[in-house]
Amino acid sequence: MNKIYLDNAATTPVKKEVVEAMLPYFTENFGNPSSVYQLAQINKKAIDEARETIAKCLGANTNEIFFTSGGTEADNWAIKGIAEVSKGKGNHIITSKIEHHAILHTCEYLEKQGYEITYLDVDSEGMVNPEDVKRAIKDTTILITIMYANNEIGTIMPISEIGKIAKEHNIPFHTDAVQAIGQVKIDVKEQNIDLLSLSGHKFNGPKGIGVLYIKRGLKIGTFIHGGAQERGRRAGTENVPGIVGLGKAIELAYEHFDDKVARLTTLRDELIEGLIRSIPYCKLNGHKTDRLPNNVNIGVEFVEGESLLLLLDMNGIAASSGSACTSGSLDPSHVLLALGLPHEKAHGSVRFTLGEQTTKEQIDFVIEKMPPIVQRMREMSPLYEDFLKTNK
Amino acid sequence: MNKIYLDNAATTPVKKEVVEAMLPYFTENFGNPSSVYQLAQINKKAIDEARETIAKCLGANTNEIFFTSGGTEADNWAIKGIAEVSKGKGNHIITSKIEHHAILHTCEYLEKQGYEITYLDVDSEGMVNPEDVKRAIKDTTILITIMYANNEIGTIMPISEIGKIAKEHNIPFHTDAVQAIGQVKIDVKEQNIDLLSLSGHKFNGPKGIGVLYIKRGLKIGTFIHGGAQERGRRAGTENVPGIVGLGKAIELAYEHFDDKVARLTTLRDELIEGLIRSIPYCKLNGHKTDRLPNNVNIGVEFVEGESLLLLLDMNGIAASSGSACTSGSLDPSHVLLALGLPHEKAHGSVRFTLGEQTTKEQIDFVIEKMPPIVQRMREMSPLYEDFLKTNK
Amino acid sequence: MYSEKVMDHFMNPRNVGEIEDASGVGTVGNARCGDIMKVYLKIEDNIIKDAKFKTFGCGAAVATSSMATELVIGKTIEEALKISNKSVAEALDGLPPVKMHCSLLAEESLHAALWDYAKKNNIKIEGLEEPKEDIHEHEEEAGCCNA
Amino acid sequence: MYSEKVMDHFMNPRNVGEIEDASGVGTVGNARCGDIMKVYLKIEDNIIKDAKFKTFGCGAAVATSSMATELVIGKTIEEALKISNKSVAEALDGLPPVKMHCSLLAEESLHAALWDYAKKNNIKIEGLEEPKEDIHEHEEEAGCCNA
Ligand SMILES: Cc1ncc(COP(=O)(O)O)c(C=O)c1O
Ligand SMILES: Cc1ncc(COP(=O)(O)O)c(C=O)c1O
Repeated sequence: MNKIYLDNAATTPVKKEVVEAMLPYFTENFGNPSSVYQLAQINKKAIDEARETIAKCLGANTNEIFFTSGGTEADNWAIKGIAEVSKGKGNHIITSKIEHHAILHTCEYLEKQGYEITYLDVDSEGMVNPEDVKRAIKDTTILITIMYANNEIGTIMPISEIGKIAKEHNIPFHTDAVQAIGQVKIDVKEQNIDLLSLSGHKFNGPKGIGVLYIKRGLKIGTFIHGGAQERGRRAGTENVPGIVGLGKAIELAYEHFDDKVARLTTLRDELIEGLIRSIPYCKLNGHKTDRLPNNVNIGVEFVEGESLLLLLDMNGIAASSGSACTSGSLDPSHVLLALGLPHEKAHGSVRFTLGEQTTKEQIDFVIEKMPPIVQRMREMSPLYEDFLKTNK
Repeated sequence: MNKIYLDNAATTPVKKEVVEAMLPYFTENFGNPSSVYQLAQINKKAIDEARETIAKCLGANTNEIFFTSGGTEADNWAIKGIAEVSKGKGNHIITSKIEHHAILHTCEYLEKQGYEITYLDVDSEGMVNPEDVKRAIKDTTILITIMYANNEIGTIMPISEIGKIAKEHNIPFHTDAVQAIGQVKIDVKEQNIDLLSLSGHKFNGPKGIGVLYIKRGLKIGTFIHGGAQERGRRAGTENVPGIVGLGKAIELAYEHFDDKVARLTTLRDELIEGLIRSIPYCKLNGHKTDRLPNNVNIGVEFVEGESLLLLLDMNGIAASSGSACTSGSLDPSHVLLALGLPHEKAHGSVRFTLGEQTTKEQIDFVIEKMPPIVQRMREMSPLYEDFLKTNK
Repeated sequence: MYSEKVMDHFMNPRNVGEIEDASGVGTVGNARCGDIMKVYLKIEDNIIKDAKFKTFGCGAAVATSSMATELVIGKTIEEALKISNKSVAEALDGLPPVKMHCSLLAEESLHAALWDYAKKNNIKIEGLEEPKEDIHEHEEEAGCCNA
Repeated sequence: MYSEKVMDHFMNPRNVGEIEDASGVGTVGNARCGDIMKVYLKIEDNIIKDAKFKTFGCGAAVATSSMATELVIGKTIEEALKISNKSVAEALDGLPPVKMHCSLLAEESLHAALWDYAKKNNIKIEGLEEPKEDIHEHEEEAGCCNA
C-alpha cells in the first residue's frame, strides 16, 4: 500500500543530506567541543557553522543563537527565564488561547507560582488581534508570547504588528516559530522579535534539537545550569550531530524558498477545495490565506477524529486530529474550541500537513478516499442519525 | 600520526552498532510517537524497548525511566524538581564539593532563591564520608545528592551507605551516575537510590540524550512543561533516534561487563604505575582502588595543564586537564582544590580516561611520550627553576 | 496501540445499525468527550434476540460497541447484566489503559437499553440501576477521556 | 583554537632560558591563575641586547612570552615600552578572547623587568609604572582566567 505521510506538522522525515551531514559526528568527529585537542576543535567549528547558518536564516547574529533540546525546551526557557529576571518588575504575561502546550502549560505553571497570565481570545479563524495585545498590556507586563503560526490550523499571526507594539511598550516579545520555520520568512530584527523558538524535526531535521534566539542584551535567566557550554547560558555537552543536522536542515529549507512555498500552497488549496467539494457538512478550520502553505484542517461533522485517522491509516494515509500530542488522550483540541467550535465538531476535525515529499498524486488520492470513509463513519454515527431525523 | 583518544570521560565515540540501530529512525521510522497511525506505533515500541533495557540495567521498572536531553538536564530536573515540591517541608540540600557543575551550579542557583546547601568536604582521595552525610542532615533536609563516581579523579563514592542513611531519614537520594554507567554495577533498589542521572554519550551512545530514573511514587515537580510525552512528566517530541541509540549503547555496555572492567582496570593500573615510575614529582589524584576502571589522573608538579595537553595532542594523544568543561576557561579544577591541592598543583594535572577502544600499545605509547614532554615543560618553568634553586 | 481483535472489530464492526421496533434503546456518553454510544435491543421471552448499535467515538469505542452487542445476543437479561466493561475489554484482547473508559461506555449503554426496556414494560430487573445521564460527569478530574 | 603562529611559538618557543647576569628580571602572574611569566633582559646603552623567559602557563602564555621577547630584542627601552599586549597578540595573528589576558601578562612582565633594571641602576624610565604585585588582583570578578 502506498504510504502517504500528511502529518508534517507533527514531525518530518530527516532528509538524506541531513543524515549524511550528521554521520561523521557520531563516530569520527565525536570529541567534546569544550576540549583543547584538535579532535574537539573540528566539532567546535561545526557548531559555529551551524549557528551561523541559522542566524543568517533568521536575520540574527550568531551570538544570539542558543541550542536547546527542542522547541519545548526553548519555549520553557523563554518564558521561565524572563519571569525569573523580571521579579521586581512585574508578573504579568500576555499569550493567546491557541498556543502550543509547551507555552500554555508553562504559563499555567507560572500562574500557580503567582504570575498573572492573560490568555487572549482569537477570532473564528484563529487570529490574534494586535489591538487586543495592546489593550492587555499593563504596567506589570513582563512578556508577550504569541506563536508565529498555529500548529493545528496553520493560521499565521500578525507578528510584525505585535512586535511593534511590544517594542513601543518596551516589553520583551517571544514567538514560538516552531511551525513557521521554512514556510514563512522571518526577520527577527525587522519584526522586533526578542525571543524565538524553533525545533529541528519540523523542517526535515533531527528530533531532540532546537534553538532559542535571544536578542543581544536581553536579560534572561538560565534554564539549565551546569557547564559553560553555549557561552555559559545553556549547560550540557553539545549534541553535535543534532546541531550539525539542524544547521543542514535549515540551509536546505531555505533553498528555493519561494518555489517551495508556491508549490505547497497550490497543493494545499487543491486539497482544501477537493475535500470541501466532495464531502457535505464540512468546512475549513483556520484562515483561508494567512495560513501555513502546508496546512489543511477540515472540520467534518458527525464523525470522530481518531476513528477517521484509523481508517485513513488503513488506506495508507497518515494524518492527525488536532495536534499529535493530544491525539493520544483525545481531549478535544483547545485550539478548535478557542475558535468557537462546539465539542462534537472539535472532535471531528482532521489535519493534513504537507511536506516536501508530498505529490499531486497523493493529494488526489486523499480527495478520492476521504468521502467514502466519512460516509461510512456517518452511517454508524448516532449524531448523524439524529441530524437526519431532525432535518427530514 | 596515531590518534590515541584518552578522554572518554569527556565523551566517547558512538559505536557502529549504535549508529546502525539509530539510522532507521531518522528517515524511515520517523513518525511522531504520540500519533495514532502505524508509522508512529513503530517508534513508540522502539522507545518502550529502550526504556526496558535501561530499566533492566539499573534494576528499575520501566515506568521509572524518563528520557531527558542529557545528564545536565537530568541533574537540573532532579534537584529543582525536588526543591519545588518540598516547599512547605524544608529548604536544605546536602551535596559534596566535588560534584559536576550540573549539580553545583544548580545548587548555587537554588541558594540564591533562599535554599540552604551543605557542600560536604571530601578526603584527600576525593571520598565523601557517609558519617558526614548523616551529621549534615537536618529537619529541613529535602534532598541528598552525591555523585556515583567523580568525573575528574574517578573516585567511587560509598553510594550504598549514603542510600541507607537517606532511607533511614526518609530523605530522597539522588546520584549523578553519569560517569559510573557501564563501569560500575548499579542497583537502584538495593542501593536505595530514589533519583539517578545518566547520559548516553559517556558510554558510546549519542550526545543529547539522557535519563532521569525516578523511583515510583516519589513526588517531583515537572521541569519541562508542554505536551504529554513521558507520561506527562517531560514534555517535548521524543528524540527517537537518540533514545534508540541510548538503549543500544547501554545494552552493549552491559555485555561482558566483568571482562571489560577487568581489562580496563589492568590497563589503568599499568598507565598509573608507568607514569609514576618514569616521571619524578608526580602522583595519582583520587583513590587507588575505589576508582573507575577507566580513570587515570596524575598530578605533575611544575607544569601547567593546558600546555601539557597541547603537547600531548601534538603527539597524537587526546587527554584532559580536569573536566572538559573547565579546560576551556582553565579555572583551576574545583575537584582538585577540594582534595586539598594547592593551586599550582591543581593546574598541573592531567587526566587520561580509557575506553573500550584503548589498547595496551596506546598505554605504552603514552608512558613513553610523557616523560620527555614533562621534562621539556619543566625546563621552561619558573616554578621548577625556583624549586631546583631552593633544593640545591 | 490496539490489539488485532480491536482493529478487526473497528474495521468490520458487527451489528451496526438500528432496530426499528426495538424493545429498549440506550444512549450514553457525550460529545464533549467525543464518545456517544447508542444501543438497540430486541428482547423476547427474557432473551436478547438482537442488538444493534451506532457509535460516535474513537476506535476503541467502536470496537467495544461491536463486541458488546456480539456478546449480548442470545443471552438472557440476567446473563447480559453480567457483561462488565472488563469482560468486553478482555474479549477484545485488552485495551490501552487510556481507552479503558470506552469499555465502561459499552457496559453503560447496554444497561441503559435494558433500563429503557424495563421502564417500557413496567418491570424491575434485579441489580440494574438507573443509568446516569452522563457517565463522564464524575470523571471530570481525571480529564475527559483519560479515565 | 590557536592561530598557526601561536602554535609555532608554543611548539618552538624563542628565547627560553635564563640570563645569568641579567640587567633586569621581572616576574608576574600567580600560580592561582595558572600563569607565571619570568622575563630576563640584558640591556646595554639603553638597548635591549637580549631577552629570555621562563613561563608556567597555557599555550597562549608560552607563545606570548616567546613573541614578546622576540619583539623586544634590539629595541631601545622607549621602543620596548610601546610594546603593548595588543601588539603582542597582533604579532601572533590574534588570540582567542578568553586568552587575551595572557598577552597582558607578557606586557606586564616586560615592564616588571624594565622596572627592575631601572631600580638597580637608580634611573627613572619615563612612562613606566611600578608593577602590581599580581596583575590578576583586580580581575577577581571576571573569574581567574576569563579576563
Ligand atoms: C559527573 C557528570 N555529571 C553530569 C555531566 C553532564 O552530562 P551531559 O554532558 O550529558 O549533560 C557530566 C559530563 O559532562 C558528568 O561527567
Ligand atoms: C507550535 C509548536 N510549539 C512547540 C512545539 C514543541 O516542539 P518540540 O516537539 O521540538 O519540543 C511544537 C511541536 O511539537 C509546536 O508545533
